[in-house]
Amino acid sequence: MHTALRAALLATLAAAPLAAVPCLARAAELDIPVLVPITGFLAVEGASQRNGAVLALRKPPAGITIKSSVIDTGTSPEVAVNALERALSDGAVAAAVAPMLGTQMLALLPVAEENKVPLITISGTAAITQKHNPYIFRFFPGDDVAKAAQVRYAIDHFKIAHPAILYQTTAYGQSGHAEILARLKEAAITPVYEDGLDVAVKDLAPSLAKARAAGADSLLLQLHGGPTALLMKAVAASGWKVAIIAGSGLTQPATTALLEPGELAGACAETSASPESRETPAMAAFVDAYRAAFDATPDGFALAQYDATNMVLAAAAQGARTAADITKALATMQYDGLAMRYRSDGTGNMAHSAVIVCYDGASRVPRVAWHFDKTP
Amino acid sequence: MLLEIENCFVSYGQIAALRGVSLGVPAGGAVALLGANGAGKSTLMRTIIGLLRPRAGRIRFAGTDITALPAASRARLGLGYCPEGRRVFPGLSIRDNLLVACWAGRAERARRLEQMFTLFPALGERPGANAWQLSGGQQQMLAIGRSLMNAPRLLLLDEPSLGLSPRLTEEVLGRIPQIVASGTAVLLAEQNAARALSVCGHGSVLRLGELVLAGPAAELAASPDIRRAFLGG
Amino acid sequence: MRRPLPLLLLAIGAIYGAWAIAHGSPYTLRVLSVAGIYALLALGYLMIFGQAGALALSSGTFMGIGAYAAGIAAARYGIGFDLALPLAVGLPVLLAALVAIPVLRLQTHYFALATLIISQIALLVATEWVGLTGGANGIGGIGGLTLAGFPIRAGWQSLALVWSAVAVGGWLAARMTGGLAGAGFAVMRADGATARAIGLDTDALRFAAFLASAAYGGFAGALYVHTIRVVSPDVLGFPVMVTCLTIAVVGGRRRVAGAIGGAVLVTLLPEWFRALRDYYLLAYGAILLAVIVLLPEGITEAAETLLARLLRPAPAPLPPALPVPPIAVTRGPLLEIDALTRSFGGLRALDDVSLRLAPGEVLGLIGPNGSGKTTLLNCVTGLYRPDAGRIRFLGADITRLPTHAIARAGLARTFQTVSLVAEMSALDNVAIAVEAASVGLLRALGGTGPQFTRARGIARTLLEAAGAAEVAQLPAGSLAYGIRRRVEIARALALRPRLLLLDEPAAGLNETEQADLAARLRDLAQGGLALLVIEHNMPFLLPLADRMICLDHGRVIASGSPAEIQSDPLVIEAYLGRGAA
Amino acid sequence: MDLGQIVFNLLALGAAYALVALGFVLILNATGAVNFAQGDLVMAGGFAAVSFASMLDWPGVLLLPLVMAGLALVGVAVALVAYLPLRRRPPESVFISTIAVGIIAQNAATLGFGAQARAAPPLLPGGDGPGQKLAIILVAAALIGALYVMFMHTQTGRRLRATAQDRDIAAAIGIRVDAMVIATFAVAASLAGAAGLLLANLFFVTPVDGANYILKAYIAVTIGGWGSIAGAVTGALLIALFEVLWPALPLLLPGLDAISGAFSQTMSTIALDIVILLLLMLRPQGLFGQAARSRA
Repeated sequence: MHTALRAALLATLAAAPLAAVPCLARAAELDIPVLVPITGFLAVEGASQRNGAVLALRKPPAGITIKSSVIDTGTSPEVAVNALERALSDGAVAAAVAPMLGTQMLALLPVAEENKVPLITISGTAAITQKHNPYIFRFFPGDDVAKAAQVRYAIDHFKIAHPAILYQTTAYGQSGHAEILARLKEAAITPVYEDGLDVAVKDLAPSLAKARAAGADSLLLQLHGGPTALLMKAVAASGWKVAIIAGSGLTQPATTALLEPGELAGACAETSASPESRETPAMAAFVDAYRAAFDATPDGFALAQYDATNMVLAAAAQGARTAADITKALATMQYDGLAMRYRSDGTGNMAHSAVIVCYDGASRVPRVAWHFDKTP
Repeated sequence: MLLEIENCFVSYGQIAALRGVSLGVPAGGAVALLGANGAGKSTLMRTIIGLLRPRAGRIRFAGTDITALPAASRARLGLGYCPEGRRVFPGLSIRDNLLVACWAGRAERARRLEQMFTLFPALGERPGANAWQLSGGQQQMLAIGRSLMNAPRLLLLDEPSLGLSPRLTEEVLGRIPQIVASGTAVLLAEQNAARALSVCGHGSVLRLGELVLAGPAAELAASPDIRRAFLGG
Repeated sequence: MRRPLPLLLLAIGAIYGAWAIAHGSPYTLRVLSVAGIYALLALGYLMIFGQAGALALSSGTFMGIGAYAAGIAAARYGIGFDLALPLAVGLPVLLAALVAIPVLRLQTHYFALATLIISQIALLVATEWVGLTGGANGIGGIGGLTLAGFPIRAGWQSLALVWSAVAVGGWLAARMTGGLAGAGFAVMRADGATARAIGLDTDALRFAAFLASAAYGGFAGALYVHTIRVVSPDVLGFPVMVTCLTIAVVGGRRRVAGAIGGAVLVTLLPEWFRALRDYYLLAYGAILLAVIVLLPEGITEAAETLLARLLRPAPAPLPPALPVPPIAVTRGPLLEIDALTRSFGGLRALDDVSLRLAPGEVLGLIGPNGSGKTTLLNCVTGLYRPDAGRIRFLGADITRLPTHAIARAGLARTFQTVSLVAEMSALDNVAIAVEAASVGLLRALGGTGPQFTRARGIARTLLEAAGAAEVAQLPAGSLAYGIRRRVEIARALALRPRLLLLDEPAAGLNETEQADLAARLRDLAQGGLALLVIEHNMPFLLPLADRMICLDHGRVIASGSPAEIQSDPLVIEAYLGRGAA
Repeated sequence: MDLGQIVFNLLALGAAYALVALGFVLILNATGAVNFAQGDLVMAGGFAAVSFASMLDWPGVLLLPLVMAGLALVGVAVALVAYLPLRRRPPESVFISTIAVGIIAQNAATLGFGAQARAAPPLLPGGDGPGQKLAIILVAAALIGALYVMFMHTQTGRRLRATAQDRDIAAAIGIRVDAMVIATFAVAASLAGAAGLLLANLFFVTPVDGANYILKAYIAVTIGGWGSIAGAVTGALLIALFEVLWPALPLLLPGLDAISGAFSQTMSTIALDIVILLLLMLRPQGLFGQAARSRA
């Protein structure tokens, strides 16, 4: 059957490798590729990252044109490395927006170092700034900041003494879990119950009931958005009145959209910033621009990546043109973004503040309850 | 003629299996199809039911040209096929193996089921048993019963005695006169030439894909050519 | 050369590789390196899936374990790629060996599920054992490739190292899937019972293929971790296994060229569509679907068919005929069966059956369908284990011996339905039985060319003796039924048996062929070979048999000379029917 | 949390899994091929429910027939594109063609709906609660029961089973084989659609959910006995048992508190894995599989 068609297909397949990868370099502009997960289980966060970066790149400073393309990194380190190499092959990259998945960042670090290209990311994973790599710049509060805010607020405000911890068995969950445990230990608090949940776990009632039976007075969550919503629903259904202090997964509009306002009542969560709370006029303007551009509500990830990208553009406005210039600028500059003031601590951590937001039960939009600044 | 095959050519890839075979089966008659293994008997059977397509030639059944019809349509026109090697549906019960082959209404289905249990009492003993649990002889009867369930005008029986003990062979072939008497024409492909000719009115002999001899059963049984080739005489 | 495709692919690959090194960007070089790593993984998968025919879902896991072994060695102990290789290859092999004991006997999808579950456990361990593996984050900061202490830089150096490994791995795989071992695999895939009955140790073959797949996976994992420079549970995930399976099926599941070509294609395909932005994976899915629908047997096999049609290669010449080594003649009882019993569920298929067979004797075994005749044959040849009773052959107890050992001891059989490998030539179908004891992956590594040639020479003689010399080079599947019977008997004789078990040898033969077969069997018996013949065809069996036994409901109901059996009322009642009396 | 509640949750989850596994086993029986896109069809069912709900303000129980009909069409398309062209090829070819279909479905869903989780409307108006789970159990049980009756006791069911066992002979007794196969894909996909709606209400739906469901279906069908319908349902319930009951055991048996680590979510997965391996050792043909399908 189809002999001719098969022959044609075979010929195409044989010839196709030769047609791959044409590369034409153009130099008179700033090349800032956006490498984020648009497919896979981190696609929601990746889309926020992309939108934040794209929004910033649309308004470059005067005299500078931007060349940028969005490349999907999926969720595997291999694809992320390919994506960065591909971007590097296409021209002189000034800086790259890099995925928030910690494992991918670990894989990108050596490539960035070999090619001397700065990576700007919002990955919270602690390990990425502990490698003494001068090309990594993290614009989201690391777990040491965010989890400190979460635990501190839980202790000060909710007076927790017997917390239960539910975390995801992913990079995000495990990294945050370790940090939560460390912060609790500092306060001499021992969790009464802990369980690590796979993202595919469906029925959360048993874990919840065990936490309750263990005498927990609060739930500290380190779950992705969907599972956070699932857990909130399960808590509401069980009728258990328990203090919930969640991770940033709860603050994503995609998460709260899954819940009735009543199911959110009283819960609090940490994040870098809560744009939809419109704390400042500038932030409100950002939310409106974002909505107009993407027909979606921005979350803390989008804002952080927006700030990060704008900081690179600010460096360019001050004359930085090459990757080396920008790396140097990012390492030394101080930048006032919408969410906070960013400045490197010497290892690439740029964000040193976090906020706690809380839900009043009437609206899906939280109010900012507390600003936390890590004192060096 | 109920079935008329005209000058049929069938091949598997480069190998010709049937070379210009013409054959007829009269309504209500029984024809024995004889020949060595590889002579093309099964190929002819499969071509008649429509599992193989002839490269050239025509097949007419009850006045209709069925050469281009798919197997399913031929079966519904009144062709019953009992394949070589039985091929009952192993995971279906005896009852379901029979019922599935019937296209009549519910009441008629039930009636024919009873008919089959009368024709083959062994099948009626455990109608709920799965077909794979049956012995070879029982499976052969089930396969014949299945091919009769749609009350075919012509029954194609391909090597029903293969692998059966002498006693079971006798039982199975012994049913054929009954089937013919009930008005169903039969085309019987069979190794056991003497026995086949004893239950059929006519016989045809295939050799290397060609029809070499045809005539009344009695004449063929007495023919020295046939005796030499098949009857060991 | 008889196989132009590998050469053609090699040429295309060399040109493309040279182009990539000369003009390719680091990105191209890296993607091609990754393709090479997947090629190694797929070469291992070729052994267990393509050759041994077992749907293993653990190859991705073996690669992952190799990656973790090398990654942990590098990150924790500073051991480089080359020094960690023994560990990265050895650990998956060790795991495969341990897992094989309970898992490898499972069939088809049950085997697939078991290997899948083991993969899931490995993934959970890697995720949860944070202290060792770094948990879900994995371990970063792993150095690049090294060789004998020298760093291999990313780019063309890595590409050269990876593809050198692919070349060596491909050559080894070609050895292990060609020659005697390849023919052994083909018999085993076609029908496991037949393979064992001609003396192939299929368990050992499958075990070796499983271990080989683990070794290739581990090696690929070590390369992977030093190329990607991070190891995380991602490498143990199911998507890696799906990629591996896709490579095998798209490339062509039995060909070395298929594993390599498939890996290159499947790795590059999504990259080619990058320009489509958000739609690139959609396009990848659509193209994958188109490829499998248009080239369902894989690209290499489709290309081979196409080339064969264009070039029409001539078949290999027949080897010179060699004499069949003689069989030692023995005296005394050959086969002694005592009180054999075997049940299936509640049904007693064999009930206290005893019989004796002397050298050169022809014993006819008759009985109604389902009376236990084939079950008896299966017990004697070790395909079934009897529940009770004892079988002795040449004075040795063989009751619990595996089938292949029984076959090698000199007990051969044929099957009710002829079971030759359809696509293999008649000659090779017989030759593989001549050298069945030499089939093994380790031996294959050393090369089996001379042995195979010798075996073909002996097989030619056997085919000539069986009256099937003229069809030696034709695929067995294309032969007429009667000829296939002869080839099957020649294959049984290739084991140089003392006893030949025949299951309905005359079924489907015409009178002339039956007479011819009877004459040949009588000659064999006069030469000292004992025969046990199951047959419904009385005119064939009666003159052939020295003695006969009739089974009914698993019990011996009559035994004696053919004349005695014919007039035995029990036999007439149960088997022959009144008409025959 | 008492035993009744646990059993309730278990049955609701198990019933939804059973629908997924059932669709898988139907296609397996009809074609001998593994439909790797079955999990993605569940995901598609979830999104179909989400998009129908955005257009019609109906409760799930009324959307269910719509979703099932819509997915039946998808099933027909899958049969035409990914199965029929390969029907005379080794089954592994269909693995890959359906994997490709899954990739297409997953990325089409991402493009059409975005990556974020969505919730399907509840079966009955009035939100969550035990009534919701009871409704799910009843709907799933009704579908499974109807399917069983259709399969075992109607002419259509007999023809489907006959087609599954021997295509040529089925054709030779008058069955239009390709039509039967297409019908099977339609039924299987509509079951996946029903499961998708139920699961998307209880646990949301995202474009990447398919992989998880196909693994569950594969495990359920294999452990139950390749091709057995009763086995598929049992296997699905076994999986739900370990997902729901195992982690809850310390609540039921307080004595187990001392080893509560053995009842974490991760350990429940490992416990299920070990049980599956042990089952395979003891019954290499699965729970309901038949050891022999032939007789000497």
